[in-house]
Amino acid sequence: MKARIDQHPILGKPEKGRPVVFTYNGQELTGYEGEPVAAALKAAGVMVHRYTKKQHKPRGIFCAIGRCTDCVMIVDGKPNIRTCITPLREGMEVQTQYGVGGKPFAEQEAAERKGSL
Amino acid sequence: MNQVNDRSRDLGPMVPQPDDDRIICRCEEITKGEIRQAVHDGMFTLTEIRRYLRTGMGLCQGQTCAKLVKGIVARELGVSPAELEPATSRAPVRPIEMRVFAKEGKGDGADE
Amino acid sequence: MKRYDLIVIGAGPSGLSAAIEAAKRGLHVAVFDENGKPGGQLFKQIHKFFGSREHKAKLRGFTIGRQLLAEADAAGVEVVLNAVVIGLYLDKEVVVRLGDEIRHYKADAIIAATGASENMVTFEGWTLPGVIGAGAAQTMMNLHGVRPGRRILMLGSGNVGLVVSFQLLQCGCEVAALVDAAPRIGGYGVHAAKVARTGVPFYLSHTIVKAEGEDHVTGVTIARVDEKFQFIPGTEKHFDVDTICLAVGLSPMSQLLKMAGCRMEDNPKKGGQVPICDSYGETSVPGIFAAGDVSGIEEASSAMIEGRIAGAAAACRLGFITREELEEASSAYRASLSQLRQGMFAPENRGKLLEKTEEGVDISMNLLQKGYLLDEEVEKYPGVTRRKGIHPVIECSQNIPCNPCQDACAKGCIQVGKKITSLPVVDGEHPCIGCGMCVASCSGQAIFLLNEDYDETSATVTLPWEFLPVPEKGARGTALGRNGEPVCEAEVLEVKTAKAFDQTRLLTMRVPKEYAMKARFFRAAESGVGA
Amino acid sequence: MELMSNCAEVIIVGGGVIGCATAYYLAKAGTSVIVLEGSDHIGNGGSSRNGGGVRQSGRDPRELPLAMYGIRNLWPHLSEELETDCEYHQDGNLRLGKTEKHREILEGLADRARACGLDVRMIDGDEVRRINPYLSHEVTVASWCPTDGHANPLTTTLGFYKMARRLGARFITGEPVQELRTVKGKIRKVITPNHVYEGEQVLVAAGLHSREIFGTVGIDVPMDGSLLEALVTEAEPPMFDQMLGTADADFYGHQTKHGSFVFGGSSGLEPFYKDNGTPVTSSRTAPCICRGIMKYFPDLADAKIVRTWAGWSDRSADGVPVLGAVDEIPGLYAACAFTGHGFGISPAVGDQLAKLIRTGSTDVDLSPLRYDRFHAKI
Repeated sequence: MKARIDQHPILGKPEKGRPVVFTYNGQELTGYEGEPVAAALKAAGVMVHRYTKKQHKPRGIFCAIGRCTDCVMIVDGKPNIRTCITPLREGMEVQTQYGVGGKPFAEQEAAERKGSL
Repeated sequence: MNQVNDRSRDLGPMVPQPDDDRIICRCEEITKGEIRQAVHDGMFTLTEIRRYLRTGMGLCQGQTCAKLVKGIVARELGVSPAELEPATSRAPVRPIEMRVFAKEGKGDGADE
Repeated sequence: MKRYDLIVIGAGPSGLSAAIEAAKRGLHVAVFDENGKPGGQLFKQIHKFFGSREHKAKLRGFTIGRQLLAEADAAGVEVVLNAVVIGLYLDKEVVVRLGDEIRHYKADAIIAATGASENMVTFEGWTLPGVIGAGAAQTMMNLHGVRPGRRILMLGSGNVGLVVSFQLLQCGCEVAALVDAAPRIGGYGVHAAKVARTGVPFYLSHTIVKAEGEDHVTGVTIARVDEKFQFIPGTEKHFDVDTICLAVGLSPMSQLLKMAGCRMEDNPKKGGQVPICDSYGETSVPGIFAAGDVSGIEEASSAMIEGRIAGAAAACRLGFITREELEEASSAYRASLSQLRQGMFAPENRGKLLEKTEEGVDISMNLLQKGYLLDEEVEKYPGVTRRKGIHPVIECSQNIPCNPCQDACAKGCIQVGKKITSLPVVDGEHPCIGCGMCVASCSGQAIFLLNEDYDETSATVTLPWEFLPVPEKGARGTALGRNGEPVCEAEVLEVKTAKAFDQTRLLTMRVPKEYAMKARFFRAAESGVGA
Repeated sequence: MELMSNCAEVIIVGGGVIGCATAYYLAKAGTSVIVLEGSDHIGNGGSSRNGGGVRQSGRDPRELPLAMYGIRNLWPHLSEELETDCEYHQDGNLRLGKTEKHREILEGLADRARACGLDVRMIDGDEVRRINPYLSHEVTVASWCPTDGHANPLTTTLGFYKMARRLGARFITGEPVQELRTVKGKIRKVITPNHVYEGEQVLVAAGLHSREIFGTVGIDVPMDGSLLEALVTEAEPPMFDQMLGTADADFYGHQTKHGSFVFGGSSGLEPFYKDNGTPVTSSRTAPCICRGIMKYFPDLADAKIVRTWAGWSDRSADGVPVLGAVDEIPGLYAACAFTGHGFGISPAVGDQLAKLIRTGSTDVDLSPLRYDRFHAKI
């Protein structure tokens, strides 16, 4: 079963913007312009949006309306972007967020160790 | 408001529970056990819990966990959740970038 | 500073209704909504609404949303989208984020119609990706055209849980089970029945032990709970699911009102922290009103009326109408509102176990526990009768405020009467012409057309169909009972569509005569729904 | 429930950081204490609404010794002592300037502080940016005090409370004190709408309310209120550890351990703000603070504000607190009028007041902060 609904018994064919290409952790994906980044990621099968700061646990879409802020990611270099209410644009760079950073924790820790030397 | 609240009230010992390690505040990753311990440390109001532990102080400002925290604190204190005053609501009710907050538009018409 | 007569916060059902009512009376009104689309939750509501004609019953939520928007437009309401109200300050000042700046506005009256937010429950693994709110599921599937998952477990049997489960089925997801810690289903029995007949099992007095999976949900374990909601060891059941959907109630989103200094109360009957309001929705701060879920959780139909009352009251406060005109308008709205607040699901009956309907018929405990009426009890209800030729069978067994079936029958064959919570009665005196309007207009999908004398050996059952694919005429498959279990073979004779049916198709299947009162759903030989 | 006595050796009026700290040091020394807090929450006034500076530089020489005493003797081990992470960082304070006028202000402050023995020096823009590379090139001068820092006022206040409570100090919230009364010429009774408490000594540390409470025994402390505001951002990656302020007092603040930035500032209209019964923010102040911050930290433009708040500051007539014994009424002590900079010195105030109450003497000379120091100008 695909994640995208092509035809709905009540709503018919979903209205979508034009297809656009964006990147997710450097990998090219296609979504529709104007739909939430989170919807495009969900359609592409991406479940994990970020790993938490303290416990390094995965998080994804939870409320989908911009309240819970669980789905935040790094978008175009900026952390803590609520992907469920951020419209997708051509060429957007979307990255998994680790704590508040864009690099996996091991790399962040290595960089910190280097910095403190 | 302004209910006399004696903080030396005996709550009995803090008895560990099997789900004490469960995350309650998703933003700040605060567990049920931490909340329960805070009550035993004297934090009897939701405002104090919030200031002491940061529950509800993260990105979502408690929109997800407020009711859950309230339930846990009420149980620990042995009162009804309705007796606990929720923490104050403050602007901005949605996170807002500094550059946006800093820019005050003319405000002479919403559609311009 | 830009000043309006009235600023409404939230363009959902109550906010739009309030704005319309005020603007019609000459107020200069702006509605601010943080979303890119107006209508609040209405555009996610793809089911037909309950109530009567004046409550916009039998219209789908999104249709009501479109009507309200058109009405607002005609009344001259300024609806401003992507307008995030970030604060409600002293002296009725509203600060709004618009694009990359903020704006300060003042108004002589403010109506907060900010709606509700979802409650959550915790269990082991509840933070895993794949555990989502029911609202999130609705948003993804009905607004963004993306399925929330493949196989889903729903927690919560209130109307939201039931309606969203059905919507998940409609968009092609599988619902593995519907679970609730309460011993009885919280929502309307008809909503439960339409889910149950597709084969979704209900587990009442059960709740989630844990969500399983490393990086995202791969399964879930539930277990039975005792009266104190403690797990009973040994009752665990596992389901392979990729999504767990939480529908455990709503809380008023009243932060702005609290910030504005309105007196608040914690009222469990209203779902949480609400402003203390008078009967027009005015809070303790003169000129600040609340309408809809923010002042107490109810259905959208009630929210619309509360909005109308608050809008008229704001008009009166600002001198656009007289007190008498307000009384006249609001007394009609109050009457309409009190109709919606009657019946088994009335606020005062919340949490009560009612054993009899208003008519004195036993309420089905099986419906409350399993989601469907038993074959042997269905004929107790006044809408279920047997007679020669084609006739409606109305499996409506609870007093809920709803009467479109009565309006739908041009022949007067269906009677609800003056009290809209009464169970519909099928009147044998009047002929049924088999038009199917009642089937399509029943918001609870509880009406079937039966012809028990189709031929020597078979009967026909006509049922509402809102799934894809639509079975072809001549398709063969299995008829399912109210509990979703196969009961007999079935053949599709006809699938009717009509504009008046509003996207509901009428599927007529032929079944052996003896199953006419049992067969309530169709599963094509190779199909998905209910599989 | 067991009825507890309403008598103690010391009654403290006000459950803010000053009241909690004093209660802690008293309880630690074995003195019995009752703390009465008028609001529903411990630390509900300025204690939970300030910017968290633990600073010596920029202080008036009259209170500087107290600040230096605390930083030398108390702050370094406070987290351990209170079994609470007070998030104390001693990474210096930069007081920033952009103009010649700013330089003059900063030099004046630095000279006075050096005269009291504090290590604080003037540095140029380049050195400022070596210390904090995120500061904009508009910054051309700063004073630098390496021994200053910041801490978390919320956890510090509640940490003092937690430990004082654990040591037996009795705290009661929702008990607004209406009146003090003397018995036979000595302070004795503390009256609330619900109860009468009795103590041999009474400390009034009730912020702005102190004035009306002192008024009931005929003492006046000249002060007024100013509604100050602060804001906090979402958590950001770690950027810098210093406490910051400006010559112009546009804003002050720091990055917390949690990653969020806490900044305070002013719009200039503070003395004229009103509230609706609880301190509320003005719609004009936070935008103004944001503009101030962005001039110094262009990189923070995208940081999201998650919360703003306001708090009444108890401003004294001459800008420094009123501390010590109220000689006219034996047994009565004052700790109020902190004028928006009480948090950093709160452990020292608590420690010294406890000593004063118990022994009659202090390590730091509190006499410049006496309650009766205010005189007409001619």
